[in-house]
Amino acid sequence: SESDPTEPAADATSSLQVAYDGVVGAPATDTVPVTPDLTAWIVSCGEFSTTCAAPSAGALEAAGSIGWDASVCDGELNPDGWGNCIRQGIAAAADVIITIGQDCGAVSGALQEAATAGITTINVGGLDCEEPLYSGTIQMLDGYSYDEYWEEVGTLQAEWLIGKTDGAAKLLAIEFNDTQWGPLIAKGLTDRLADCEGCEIVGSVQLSNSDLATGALPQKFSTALLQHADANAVAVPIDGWFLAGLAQAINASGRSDELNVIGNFGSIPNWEVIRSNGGQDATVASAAEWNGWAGVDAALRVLAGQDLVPAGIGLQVVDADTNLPAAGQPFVYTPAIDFKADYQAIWEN
Amino acid sequence: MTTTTTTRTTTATRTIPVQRKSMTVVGERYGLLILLLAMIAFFSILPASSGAFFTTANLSVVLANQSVVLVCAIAVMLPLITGNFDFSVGASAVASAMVCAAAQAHAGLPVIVAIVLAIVTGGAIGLLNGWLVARLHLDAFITTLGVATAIAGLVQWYSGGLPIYGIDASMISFGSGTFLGLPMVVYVVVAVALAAWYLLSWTPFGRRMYALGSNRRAADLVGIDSTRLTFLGFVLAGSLAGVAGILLSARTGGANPGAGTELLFPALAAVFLGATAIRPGRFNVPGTVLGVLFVAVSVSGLTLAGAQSWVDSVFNGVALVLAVFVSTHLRRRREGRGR
Amino acid sequence: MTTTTTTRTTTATRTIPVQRKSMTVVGERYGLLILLLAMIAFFSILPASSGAFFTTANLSVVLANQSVVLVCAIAVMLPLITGNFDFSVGASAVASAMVCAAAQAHAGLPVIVAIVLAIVTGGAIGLLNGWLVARLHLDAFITTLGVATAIAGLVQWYSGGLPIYGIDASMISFGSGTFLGLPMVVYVVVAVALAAWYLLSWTPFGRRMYALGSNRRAADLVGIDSTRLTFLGFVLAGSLAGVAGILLSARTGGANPGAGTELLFPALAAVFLGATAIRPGRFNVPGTVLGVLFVAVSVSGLTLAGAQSWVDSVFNGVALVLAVFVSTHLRRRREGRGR
Amino acid sequence: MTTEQRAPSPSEAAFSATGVSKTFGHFRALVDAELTVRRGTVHALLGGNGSGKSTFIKCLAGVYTADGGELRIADRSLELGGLHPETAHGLGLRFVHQDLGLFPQLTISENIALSRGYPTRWTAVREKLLRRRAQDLLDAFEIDARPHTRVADLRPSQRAMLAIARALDDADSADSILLLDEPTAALGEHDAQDLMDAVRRRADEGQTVVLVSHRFNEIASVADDVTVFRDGRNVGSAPLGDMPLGRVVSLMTGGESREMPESFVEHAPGAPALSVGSLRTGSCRDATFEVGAGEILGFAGLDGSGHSDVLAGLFGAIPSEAEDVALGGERFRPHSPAEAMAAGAAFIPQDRHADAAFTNMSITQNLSVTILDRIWNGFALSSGREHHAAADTISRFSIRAASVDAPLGVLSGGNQQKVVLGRWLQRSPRLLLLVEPTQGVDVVARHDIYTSIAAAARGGATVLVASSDIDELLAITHRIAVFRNGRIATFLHTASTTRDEITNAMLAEEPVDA
Ligand SMILES: Nc1ncnc2c1ncn2[C@@H]1O[C@H](COP(=O)(O)OP(=O)(O)OP(=O)(O)O)[C@@H](O)[C@H]1O
Ligand SMILES: Nc1ncnc2c1ncn2[C@@H]1O[C@H](COP(=O)(O)OP(=O)(O)OP(=O)(O)O)[C@@H](O)[C@H]1O
Ligand SMILES: [Mg+2]
Ligand SMILES: [Mg+2]
Repeated sequence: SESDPTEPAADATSSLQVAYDGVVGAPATDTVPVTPDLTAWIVSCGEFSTTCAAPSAGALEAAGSIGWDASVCDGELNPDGWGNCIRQGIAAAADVIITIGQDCGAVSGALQEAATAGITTINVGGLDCEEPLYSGTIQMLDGYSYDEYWEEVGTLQAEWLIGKTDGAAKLLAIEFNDTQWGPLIAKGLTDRLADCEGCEIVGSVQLSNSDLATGALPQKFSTALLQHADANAVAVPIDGWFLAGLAQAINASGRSDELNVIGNFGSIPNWEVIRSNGGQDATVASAAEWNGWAGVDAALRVLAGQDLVPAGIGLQVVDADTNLPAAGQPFVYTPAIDFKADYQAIWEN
Repeated sequence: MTTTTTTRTTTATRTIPVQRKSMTVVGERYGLLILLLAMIAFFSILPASSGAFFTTANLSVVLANQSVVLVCAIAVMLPLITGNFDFSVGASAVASAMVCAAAQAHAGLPVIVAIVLAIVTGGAIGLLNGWLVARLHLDAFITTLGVATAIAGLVQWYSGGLPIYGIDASMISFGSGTFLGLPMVVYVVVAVALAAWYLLSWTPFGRRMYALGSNRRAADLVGIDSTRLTFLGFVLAGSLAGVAGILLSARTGGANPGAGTELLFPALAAVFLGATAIRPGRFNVPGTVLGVLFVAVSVSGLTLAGAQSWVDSVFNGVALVLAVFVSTHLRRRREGRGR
Repeated sequence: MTTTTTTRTTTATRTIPVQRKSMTVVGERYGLLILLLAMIAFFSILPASSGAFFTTANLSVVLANQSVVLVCAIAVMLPLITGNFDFSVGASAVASAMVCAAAQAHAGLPVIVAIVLAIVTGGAIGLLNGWLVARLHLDAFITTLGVATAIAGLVQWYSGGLPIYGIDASMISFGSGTFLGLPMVVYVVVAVALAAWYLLSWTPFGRRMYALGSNRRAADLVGIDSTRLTFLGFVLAGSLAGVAGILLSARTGGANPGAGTELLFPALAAVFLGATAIRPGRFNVPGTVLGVLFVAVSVSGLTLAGAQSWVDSVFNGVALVLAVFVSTHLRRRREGRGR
Repeated sequence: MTTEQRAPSPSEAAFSATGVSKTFGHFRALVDAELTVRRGTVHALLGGNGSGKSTFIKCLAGVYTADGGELRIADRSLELGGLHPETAHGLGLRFVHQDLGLFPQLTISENIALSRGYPTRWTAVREKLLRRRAQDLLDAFEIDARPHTRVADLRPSQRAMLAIARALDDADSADSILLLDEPTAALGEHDAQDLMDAVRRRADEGQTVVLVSHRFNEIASVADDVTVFRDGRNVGSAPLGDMPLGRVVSLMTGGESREMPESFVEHAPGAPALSVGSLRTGSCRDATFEVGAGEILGFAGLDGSGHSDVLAGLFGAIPSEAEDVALGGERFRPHSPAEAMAAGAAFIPQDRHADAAFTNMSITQNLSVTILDRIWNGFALSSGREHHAAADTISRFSIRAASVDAPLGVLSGGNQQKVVLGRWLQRSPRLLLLVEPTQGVDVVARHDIYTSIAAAARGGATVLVASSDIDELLAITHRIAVFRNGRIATFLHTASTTRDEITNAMLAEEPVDA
């Protein structure tokens, strides 16, 4: 089920449908032999962050399922930590190192050491360097480059906002430039809104990781909401921010009902925020664990000398009425995809 | 005899600090306040921000968002007054928030119980610190750093890195609601600040804490029970961290795992900044409040002015140094620069 | 006269130290070392980690991974000895790394120039701190906190929050290469540590710094130029932060923006932990090295043992407190309870 | 004031402490020390530096927890090990410790309240009442300062008076017991005498006083009984009458007695070496004088008359102006102590604890800090040289300590003073500036110190001594410059002058210009 970048929908209702359908894929179908008894070293970008921890957990599970000896190293949300973890993996004589959510540029030194040590390195959810240092980098979805994939996130956010506002979205834009993909989401979002004549961007506020570190994040956001009283739409790049105070900031503004708020990633705790109308109304969800499984699959193919195949990890918008998983459950697409079973089917040992 | 008395009077004039209520003294004490007002004036005039800045709505935003930091600042101040760092305040606040949220979301306990548990958690951490530092005489800096690290670990263990959501609706609305036009949390903070201010400035207990901090040797010699005061300092700090945790959980509608540095640093900055104002040279509550507001107002103003996020780091940094410079310089002007 | 001689001889005998090398003294000085060795033994035996732990490969990793923190620790130690906090060391290191990387990746300057620029950057920040604290007599804690905040802002501004990469290959290979089985960076760190140790323990300069930290007024009256020493302390700290920045950029193969707290805190912990060992009661280089290794080894061992990340937070926290307890307790055993 | 005119004191004991022991690590500061004091008497506690007097008193105060010992007081008997400061206070014990227990950064009224308790309404401190009480106290003891003055702004003598006043005024009940640890060390003759009179008066009113002092003539003027400590033991108690100075000294030293010579200076001063032209500094408004090489010039004066600021000013420790000052021919106007040292000057400040002691550094390092250049062997600080130099000084001044590497802070007051002196004398300076050089030093050690000062002078050094102890000035100077209101009132030749002449010169009536 390969789908190309979404066509702008005709009207509001179809916009919503486009958002809910999203873009979906499926794990590859061609088999790959399992190289047995390897040690896998999984470098999480930071166990304190769901978006890092969940894929890492997936990778750990996947590696375990094929009898690999795998362990997770906590990169502690800072690139020096990532580098240290990779090197620790080299010292542990790992055969495979899977990095979750780390751009090559931030760890190039360590990656080169891994390369020299002849270790298979797999890049999940990150960007490789111009002259690639990874043995393999996951492509999320067939037909989508790194840029296109993240822009698609923005596009889907836009579709949902347009649908919810009947084509009259007045967006308070959030600039998040601390990652490669932040600006890409923004691009997808603004490009799509540009095609919607009733829509406009009424203001913007820049939020950064340092704001999270200094605790200024909620205040800045509240202030921006205050300043742009006419905004009726907000798109947030990271679901985690809602529980760092954004959700309550929206409640405190007293405009939770007129504001249409959509996030990104679909982290498990956010289901309840959405269900309880706690400030966040929707999110662009994807299966986090899938990233981990895809990482292991990629590793197997590299070891078997095969070409990598797209992981097929799709994106769908979740809100209180549609696609919302049960409390505490990871996101499964509609129609549901049992990627774990699919992978185990094609991993032959 | 007469001569001695005359010499004495001459010395007396020497020993009485010169013209105490002079402009410089005012400047020295209220320099930070003046800077704050100047900044408020600036942002109220600046076209980019003037619209929304000087409104009660914005005031509420500023106050409400600083509530947690302010309570943490007061918490961290108490051990500092007795001469001990407490690096665990941030972590304790996060841990308490976790307990508070988990008690409701996971254990389904009533709000009041959750609140009590949160304060107990903070208090217990305070007891631990106090025991290690006051009774076992371990170095406060490294000890509390160790405790903070351990707590962060436990938080991560319990939460598995996942935020907790789903606390009682009443608490959520308390965190986001207003009363008489001001956010409800602000009333809690004001109460805490007033209590701390009274305790420190008006009771013998507070005076003894300052004395202990200013000279431990002398404190021992005049029979001040320094062990007890140090211990209490930490316990109070822990309990206040618990209160901060409750506010935090109410403000976030749950609890977010983390090491709490995002609370500790602003708090420390505010406390030290505050020590340059009102009662220059000693940690004091009004100064700390000013310190917190000083940073908060600049963030608010700059955001309204649409400044990039790096700007307020630079702005804050420079402002900190400037504030210290003003009060220090004025104090030296008054005392006369003796070597 | 005879009596005087008798008293003299008696005092002479009395002043001959009573069993100085007693077990407790050894334990007090080398308690941390012993704990470290114990931990190494533990992980070498523990089945889960024994395989990879006690290998030169792992040794190299532990040492190399700590190189930056260790240099930062020594940097932060120098002002501390003169009685001043320097919170800007972490931020300076990051800034220097940025300069070093940008000079090569953006400006295309040769490596050596980039290195010089990085050290100059750190040194300049040190000069600024020194000028503010030593000459203008501003409170070191809040001043350096301000400077650190401002620097972090500038880093954010220049980098736009994104890492810089594409530094010269020679530097990358220096960062990851080994020489005689040890990572090259380690040799730099050893050199820095030895230099600092010599300077502090074996030269009048170092002795005067300790004296200054012990009693500033007394230092003035024995002809120690306290302003100059304080100033130099900060400048040295800044320059060392520059060195740390170079190592950092060599290790990461570029530079990552940030506030540098992930460097500052381990460094501070190591310094204060180190002050409980070797020369108990004062900041010292060997102790600091031990402090850094102590934490590093535990992290390495636990990760190899496949422990979840929360475990090593908890383990570290407890280990810190334990280490302080051991040396403090032993010291009090020897000197007797001060009261 | 001699023994006759005293009321015969009742003989039952006000308190008695027995078997008091205190060990600091391996160092035994007190070994079964015991002390029994008769009610309504002044009991002098004497002993060499480091003999355990202060430790003993701190154990009674509950500041140190004694390893063992029993305190029998008012027909109660307590285990000293568990004694709490509150308990001691409750028993009516009042203390002035050797290092006064003042908070320099805090105001006078705070300092008073911190030891005596705050007046409160509900839980709040009654600020006005607090200030008024403080003012009354200051007036009562003729201390010229205001309640809101920071103690740091007081002169050393004023600080001592404040600490004493605090304790005395707190000792309100008739049977309270005062323990004063070297209260007069920082006081001028005048204040010291006032204090002794006050002590005597209280004893006659029935209170009990334990007085530690190294000034024997002071003891002789008030004490009823005398106890001597040596090496942490009580080596003798007797009524004053049976304890002449000679006996005390021999008990202190454990050797046979040795009396103080009339004067320590036999040699004649040489050619003029230091000439000072109208120097103004601190509270000294004008000082003009010439001193010869090898001459020892004494500075006497009331508190605040500036006699000690002259020395600080000359050393460049405090700002000063002067027409011209020359040392050994060339101009001598140091802007910093470093410059002064380079020119061969040495300075011992008045406030040892604040201005001279590196309390957390070892004795060795405290000594070597002035001779680092000598210890430097071109490559490193030679610990061999360092310890050798230290050992010399330690035995030369018989400094008593557990170990040469013990922190200075744990030394007894007098021993700390000896370290500070040794620090400078080992440089064999050509200009010695000494303020209260022997404060808190025992008679034996003082003998040694006077000898070495005289020796330094004989060796050609010019010595200026500012002291509030007139006997000291008489013992070691050639001439004495008496200060009045910041000016030198007169020069007196030591050989030909008397105590009274000096005192009169200090106190002489004179219209004070505003
Ligand atoms: N806290 C301490 N730790 C270690 N040793 C100590 C401590 N306090 C005192 N001492 C030692 O105990 C001995 C007695 O000290 P103490 O102060 O009682 O002597 P002192 O009789 O008061 O002498 P001085 O007349 O000089 O005041 C000294 O040798 C001192 O070094
Ligand atoms: N550098 C200085 N800066 C400010 N005030 C000073 C300085 N030096 C001395 N004083 C003040 O001058 C006053 C007189 O002190 P000074 O030492 O001159 O009196 P003194 O007669 O020498 O004292 P004593 O008789 O006790 O030795 C004191 O109040 C002191 O605080
Ligand atoms: Mg809504
Ligand atoms: Mg004593």
